[in-house]
Amino acid sequence: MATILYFGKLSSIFGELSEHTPIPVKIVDTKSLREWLDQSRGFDGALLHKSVRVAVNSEIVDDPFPVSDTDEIAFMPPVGGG
Amino acid sequence: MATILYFGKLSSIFGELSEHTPIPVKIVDTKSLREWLDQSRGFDGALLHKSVRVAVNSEIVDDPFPVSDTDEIAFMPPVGGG
Amino acid sequence: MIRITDHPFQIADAVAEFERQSAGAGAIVTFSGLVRPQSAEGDVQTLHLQAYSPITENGIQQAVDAAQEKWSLSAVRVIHRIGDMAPGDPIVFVATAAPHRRAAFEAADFLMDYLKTEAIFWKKEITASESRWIEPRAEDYRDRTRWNQ
Amino acid sequence: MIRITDHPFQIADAVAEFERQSAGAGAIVTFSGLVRPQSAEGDVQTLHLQAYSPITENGIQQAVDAAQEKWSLSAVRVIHRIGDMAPGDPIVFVATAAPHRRAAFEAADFLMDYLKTEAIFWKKEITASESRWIEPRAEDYRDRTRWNQ
Repeated sequence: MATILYFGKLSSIFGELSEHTPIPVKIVDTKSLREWLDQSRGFDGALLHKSVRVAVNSEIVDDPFPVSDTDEIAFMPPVGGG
Repeated sequence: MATILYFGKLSSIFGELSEHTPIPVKIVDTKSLREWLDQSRGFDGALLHKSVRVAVNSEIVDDPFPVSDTDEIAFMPPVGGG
Repeated sequence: MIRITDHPFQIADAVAEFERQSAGAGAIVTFSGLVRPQSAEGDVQTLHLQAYSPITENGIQQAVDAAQEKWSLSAVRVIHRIGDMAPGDPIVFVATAAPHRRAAFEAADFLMDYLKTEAIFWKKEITASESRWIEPRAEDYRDRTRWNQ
Repeated sequence: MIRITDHPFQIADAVAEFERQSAGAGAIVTFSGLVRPQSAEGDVQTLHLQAYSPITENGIQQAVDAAQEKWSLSAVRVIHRIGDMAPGDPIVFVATAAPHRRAAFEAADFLMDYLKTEAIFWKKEITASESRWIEPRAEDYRDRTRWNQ
């Protein structure tokens, strides 16, 4: 099971800050993970936006970055100033 | 009797922060007051230095400014930073 | 040195604690950011903040390290709230101690620019009429570029 | 708003009092200047300050007025010690509250430049070997000219 974290407006869309989910075998990197989660969780493109950064096990990475079923993967929209 | 105030290093030279003194009749302004006090109080020129400003009744003035025997006159060397 | 907390804190307590840590310094600057009662959208009821540990802490630590490299500082303190806050509640506290005042002022200013634009926090503002995630203002980015020379 | 006192004061108390006065502000900046334990001449035993009331207060009030004209400030506080102080004792406390942080930072910085160079205070530093009246440093004058444009 992987842990997926959704921050900021993504947490509002998903309705929770995180989920634990098995990752399908065909999902091998952050790019395919984004696409799968965006469709299956009803993000309606919000997860695919370029401004949403991704971190794997607390390290910010660039797409596509390998992921496995034991990773913590975080989706981070632009941070809030003000 | 006039009140004379000496600040900063002038208070160290004079040994006190202030004195009450009758002003001689011939002393009519801040310029002649400086000269008289400098000589009679052993300031040895310290009171004549251009950097020493003078205030009459809490207003900073330019020499020569009229003084009378009921005034408060303050001699103010450069203020201390740091 | 860096604390991210979902518990309310008092500015005066933070100052008293920092003063004890910075014995011997000639200058102490503190910045406190508080939840404003009004926003463009109306009266603020709640400000909600999220952080992502340890990425948030690591980023702030790097900014503190950069400040300590740039200026001669004897102590630095950053406290940042997460969770739900009400108008008037402290959100952020930054304190710097230095032998001379210019270093203390500039380092506090620099750290606040980092915290306002690059630090990893997500902010949601809740008014009577809506709930809105906040994005950085152009003004905050502009302030931040002052340190790039 | 301005207090010149020959009694010791606590920075944390001054901050707590200022926080109460500045309810509704988004940003609070405080500067605290403390007696440094060392000077160029050695270990400092005592710092002695003289002021000339009401000229000293009037000068500070003019600087506060200028700051309030230049920046949007919701509250300003200046506390300055006179008399004898020991190393570590607070000498000066300046606090500014504003809707936004840039105004609070700049106004506090501006007021400190005034207090360090133009404010009417005479300072005597007493070390084991000597007692010396201090004059402003070139650095302080340089900081002050930043505001003349």
